Amino acid sequence: MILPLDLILLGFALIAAVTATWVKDLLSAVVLLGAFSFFMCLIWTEMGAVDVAFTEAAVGAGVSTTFFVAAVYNTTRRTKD
Amino acid sequence: MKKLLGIALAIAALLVLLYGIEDLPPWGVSDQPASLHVSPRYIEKSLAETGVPNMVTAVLADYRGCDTLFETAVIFTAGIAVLMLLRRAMP
Amino acid sequence: MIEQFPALIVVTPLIFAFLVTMAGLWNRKLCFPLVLIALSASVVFAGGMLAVVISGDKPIHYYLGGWAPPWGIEYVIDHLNALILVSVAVISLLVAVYAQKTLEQEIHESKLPQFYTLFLLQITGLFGITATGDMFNLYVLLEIASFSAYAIIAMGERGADFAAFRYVLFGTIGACAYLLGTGYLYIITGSLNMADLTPLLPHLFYSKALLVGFAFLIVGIGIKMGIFPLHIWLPDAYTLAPSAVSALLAPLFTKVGAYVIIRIMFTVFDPSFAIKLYPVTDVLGWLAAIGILFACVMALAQSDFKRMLCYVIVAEMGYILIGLASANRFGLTGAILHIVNDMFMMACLFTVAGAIFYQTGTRNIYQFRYLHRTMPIISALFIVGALSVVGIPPLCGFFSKWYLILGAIQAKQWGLVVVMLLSSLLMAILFFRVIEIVYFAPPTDQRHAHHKHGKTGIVMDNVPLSMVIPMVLIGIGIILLGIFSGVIIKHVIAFAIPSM
Amino acid sequence: MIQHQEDIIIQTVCRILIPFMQVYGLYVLAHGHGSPGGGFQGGCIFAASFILMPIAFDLAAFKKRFAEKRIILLCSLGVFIYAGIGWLCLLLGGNFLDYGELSAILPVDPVMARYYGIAIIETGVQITVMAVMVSIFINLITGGRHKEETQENYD
Amino acid sequence: MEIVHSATPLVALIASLLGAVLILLAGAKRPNLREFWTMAAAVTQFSLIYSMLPHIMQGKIVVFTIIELYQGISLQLTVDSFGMLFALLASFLWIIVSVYSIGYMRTLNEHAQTRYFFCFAMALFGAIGVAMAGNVLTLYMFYEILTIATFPLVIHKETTEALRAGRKYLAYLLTGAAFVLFSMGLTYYLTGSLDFIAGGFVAGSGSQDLLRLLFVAFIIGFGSKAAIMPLHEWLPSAMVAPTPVSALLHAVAVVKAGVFCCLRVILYIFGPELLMNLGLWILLACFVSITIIVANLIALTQDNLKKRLAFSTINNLSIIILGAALLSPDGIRGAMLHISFHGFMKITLFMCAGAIYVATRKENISEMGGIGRQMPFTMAAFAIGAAGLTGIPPVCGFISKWYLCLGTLEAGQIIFLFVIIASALLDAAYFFPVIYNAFFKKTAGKTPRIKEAPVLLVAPLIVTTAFSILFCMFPDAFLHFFSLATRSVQTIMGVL
Amino acid sequence: MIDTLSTHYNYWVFAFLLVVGLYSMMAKNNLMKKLIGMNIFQWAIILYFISIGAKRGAQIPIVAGAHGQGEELAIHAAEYINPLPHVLMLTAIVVGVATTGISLALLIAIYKKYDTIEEDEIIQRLQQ
Repeated sequence: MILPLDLILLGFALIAAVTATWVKDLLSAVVLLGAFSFFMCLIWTEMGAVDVAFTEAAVGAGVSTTFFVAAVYNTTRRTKD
Repeated sequence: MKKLLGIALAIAALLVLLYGIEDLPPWGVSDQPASLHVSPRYIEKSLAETGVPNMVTAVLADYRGCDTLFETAVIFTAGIAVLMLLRRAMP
Repeated sequence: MIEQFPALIVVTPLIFAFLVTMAGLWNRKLCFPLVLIALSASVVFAGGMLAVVISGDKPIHYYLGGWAPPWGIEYVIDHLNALILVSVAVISLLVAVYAQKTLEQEIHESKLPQFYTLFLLQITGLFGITATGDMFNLYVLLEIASFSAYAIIAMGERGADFAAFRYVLFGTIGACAYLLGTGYLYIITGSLNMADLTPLLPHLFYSKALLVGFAFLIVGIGIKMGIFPLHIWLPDAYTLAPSAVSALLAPLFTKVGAYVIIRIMFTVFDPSFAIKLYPVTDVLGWLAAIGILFACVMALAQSDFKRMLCYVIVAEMGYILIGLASANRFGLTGAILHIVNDMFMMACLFTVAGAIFYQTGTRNIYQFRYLHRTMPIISALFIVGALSVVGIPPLCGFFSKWYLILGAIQAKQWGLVVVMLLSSLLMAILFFRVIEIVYFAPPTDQRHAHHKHGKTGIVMDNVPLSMVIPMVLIGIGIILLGIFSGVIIKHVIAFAIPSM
Repeated sequence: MIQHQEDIIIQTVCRILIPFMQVYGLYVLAHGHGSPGGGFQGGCIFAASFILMPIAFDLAAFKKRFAEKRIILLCSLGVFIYAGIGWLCLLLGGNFLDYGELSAILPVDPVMARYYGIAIIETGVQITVMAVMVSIFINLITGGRHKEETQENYD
Repeated sequence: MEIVHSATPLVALIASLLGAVLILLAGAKRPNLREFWTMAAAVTQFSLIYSMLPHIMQGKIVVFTIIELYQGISLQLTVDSFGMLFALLASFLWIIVSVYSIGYMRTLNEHAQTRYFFCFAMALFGAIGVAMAGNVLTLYMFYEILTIATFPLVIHKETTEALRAGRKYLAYLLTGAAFVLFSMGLTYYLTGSLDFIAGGFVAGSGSQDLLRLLFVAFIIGFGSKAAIMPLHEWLPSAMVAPTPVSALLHAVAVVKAGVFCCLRVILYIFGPELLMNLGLWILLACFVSITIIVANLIALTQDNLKKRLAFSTINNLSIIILGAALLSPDGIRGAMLHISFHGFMKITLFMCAGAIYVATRKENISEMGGIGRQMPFTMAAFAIGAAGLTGIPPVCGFISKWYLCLGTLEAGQIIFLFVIIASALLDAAYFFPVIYNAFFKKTAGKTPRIKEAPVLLVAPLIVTTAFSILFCMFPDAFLHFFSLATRSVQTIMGVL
Repeated sequence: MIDTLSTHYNYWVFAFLLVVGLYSMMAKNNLMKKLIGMNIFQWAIILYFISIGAKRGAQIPIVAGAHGQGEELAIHAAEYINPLPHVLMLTAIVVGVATTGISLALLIAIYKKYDTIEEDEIIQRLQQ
């Protein structure tokens, strides 16, 4: 647990989360969500929760993002907000 | 309207959360209740009691095996649900 | 064997859910018998546990995996949840029998195995929520129940998928809020077991974190059970769902949520926390009061029968909260009794709605004119259910209302008393409006025709017996629950109430 | 998706990658006892390998191996293994999921019986997770419009 | 007081419930069987209740606990002398009204007769239950059953007007029931008991103001059924119902049950002593006095015979409550006697109105010129009944009014004596034109031809007329109303 | 409240993440955005739980090199990170993915039926 690393990762995660809800392109939003998941994964590794981080990498950042992409593929990329 | 409601709700939730933060144990200390009450047994005994060095696996699959069973059932539910929702009716 | 019942009652429907899936791949006709077997077994298990609990006067503890709490997960069956389990088991069995025919009409045949699987998983979740003694385990089971609910609700008519989507959003907020509340309890106590938390919490009653955690727990469960300001998802979801689904979910899911609130407020937390330390019960009481009036008025504005009933559910939830708000023996007796009674009443009304839809294809109450000519039994059952909700003795709805009023009087909450009385009048208006149409509003073209032939034979319902019989049983249940409410209170509820 | 597009690079990479991913998935499962990993993670990796198949080749090729019925069967089989072990423990006289009781049928002491019990249920979890993830993905990516080879004339 | 534990009250109750079920099963296809069940249930019920009379006359009470509900609450049937009085009245008149309704419904070839007879039996189930209820909860239960069972009878015609009347009926009665529910809860909270005790049981259990509130809530609750003045609106509207129903509503079941409940509240929950201390009786007495006078004045203006009778009913019910509110032994006795005697007389009048309607389809008094010569028996009975209500001997109304007057003197409240006398004069004022019209006014045109209603309609009203006269000569004959009332007064006041 | 910032900063981040998720679930009009908000919401809670388990200077909860050795090793609770929150969150993550799966399936079903995933347009089309 290193404070600067903590802060940087948490900050990145926060930024990723906010931008994911912000951007108008859904595919970008989904990818940003994947990035958010990935930062979370790093944070947890850094906190010592290796199992959770592993799961997060496989499930959250991997499968979940795939699902989202699949859904965007099947619906639309455009959004008003 | 919806935005205003969302903002109001979000601010309310934020205030409630921040109000509660004060009384949480500081991050990373090892003598917080969460680390003292139940978990020591998992850490100290799980290897002896289950033979599994990875405590998370031991707790996940054995001590709290019931959770995991239902969690698997949750996945199963999701699978069946998606199948039922999206699959068009077969003749 | 009987000591294994707490696990069996949860696991049997689960295992049968997988069996149904597998059997469905092979032969779809096998699914329904399997569901019946699983649910009958559950009724036996639940009844057995209730008998044991009543005769033994102490709760059954069951350690899953053989690990003692607080390390392992524990199922505790005491008077309170044994009663709820029995009601859930009985209602779900009856609704399952009832559901068979409506499903044939409303759901494509190829989806039936999956549907039955989710149906069983739903019931697994409800049993588990009721039986478990572990906060986190409750979350997981809540999610099973919710997931299956999302999916089977979405199988309904036009708009059901969107209603289900909103339900997913709200349900996830609810479940996550519950999880967060559990997290707050965990971080300051280090335990997840309900029985273990009980002695740990009173030292921390002044902790802000505990208060926040409690708030999240209540909000989370409140969303799932649809108490007043958090009920927004409920009317759409339950109205548009297939008849069988609303007949299962509407009586059971919300009431199980009410059970969880009672469990958390009065077993996990000391009653003094929510009553004396913080005015939680008062706040809930006023929410309930506003909610009841709001729901009654909204129900009056509906012409869709099922949507009207959905608002009635919101009002009934308000009654249960009033019981909690009065926070004395009477109030809690009323609340617990009302959980059981309301399961039967709502099951009755929603099955009636389904049966009417099955035969006539409409849910608009203004098209129910003179329905009793073509559906005499169903109409009679509707009368039973409706009068019970209005609170006419000796039907069961009256007795719970009576204890709730006693509780509110004892707590000197005159406002709540007035609201309860007023709402029962509103309910009367609500239901007599429909009764009038069903019984006394002949279709205009027939008005003179039947006057001439006073002895026209009655056409019996076209609803198949497999639907009518469970409905009749539920109706009889309403009457019996009313007459024997004293027995239930004396032998079960009296022990289920925490000492104040 | 999934139009049949011949892309030699992707196909080749996938052909090489898929077996390794599957081995890795099994490794994660088997090593879950001593290092991070277990049924969920292994299952997801396994699922990822299968998800690559329809992406790189086409759905029909994938369907040949994984008919929908088979996937459903695997879904329920995994949980069934899990719950079945629980039942087995129950039948052997212990509580539900009390793997220690497995020592009655396995030639080991109760502690090691728990060890193996965990291994078995993790396998079950892996099967379910793998099958469900694949099934969800297939349904999401096609919007439920994929064909079964047994019903070519339909649709 | 000696207690006899016996299941007879329950069996008597179940007789009508079972009757209702059998009526339903017989259905529209077998009208004879259906009406046989009606009669059988009525006769069985009456004989079972009558069989308990000896116990009551010996000063015992018959008790049967159906089921224990909670500490101090049970569903309990208790037959004491007052309850017996009402139960006898209701079950006896049910037999007569049954005969009458069979004639009425068949002659008019009404629709939905099965529902009619079913609800009739259910209403009697409720009414007898009210009579035999041993505590407030049981009373409330049967009270609600009575309300609900009467609703389909009120809107039997299914016309818009009938539906509106039915809504009004429910609105008033269910609101009243809500008040009762509230006061019942309060009573239980204050005393921990709900059992009726002669002379009251709530004394000293709460502050005076709380008890006043309780009393007012009770009276508003039951008063809605007893049609005390601001709450009477539903009753005239409910006249759209078929005449036997109106007879049942006004003479026996519904409004009498309301009055019966009011008396239960006054005498068996609060008790004369407490009410005297609270000073509420005078308020109640003033209220009902206003009702008496105003109802009579309104009755004068009504042209519809049934509506006129309805306002007469409102007046008489209030007289009964006035008698009880005076809290003097004779007043109470008069009130109790008036419950039963008014029942006999008013049912006669309603059956006359029904018979006229069946024979001539006339409902308005102004159209009834010369009808007395067409229907001599009917109108003679009407005249006797009207005379009785006015208080002219030798009809039984005289006896009850006599005791009521004695009661006012006993209580030292001369003003209420004038109220009663004034009401009698007004009674005469609105009944006399009817009789005059019927016998002495010429019909326009044709010579009158004797055309009585069918015998099934006329016979019952002659029987009740005969009883009305009999009870004046021998107030204690056959049904022993006089001794029952006397005994009730004894148990309540301890003196005579 | 502010003085807790140095010792509780990850809880602060958790609170903000949660609120971002909540806001986006409530206020966004696009259903996909709502789902993204839902994911953030869930992941914030997971962050909170993992933070509970963290211990400064402790090892990850795996006994190194202990395969099959059993009881000889003396293990002290303070040396290892609390594994329980990790277990809970493994479950929660999987539940989260399952939620995502179901809601995306619903989303696609909705898109197929109404040809849009904007909430107001769907409501409009439902009312037609």
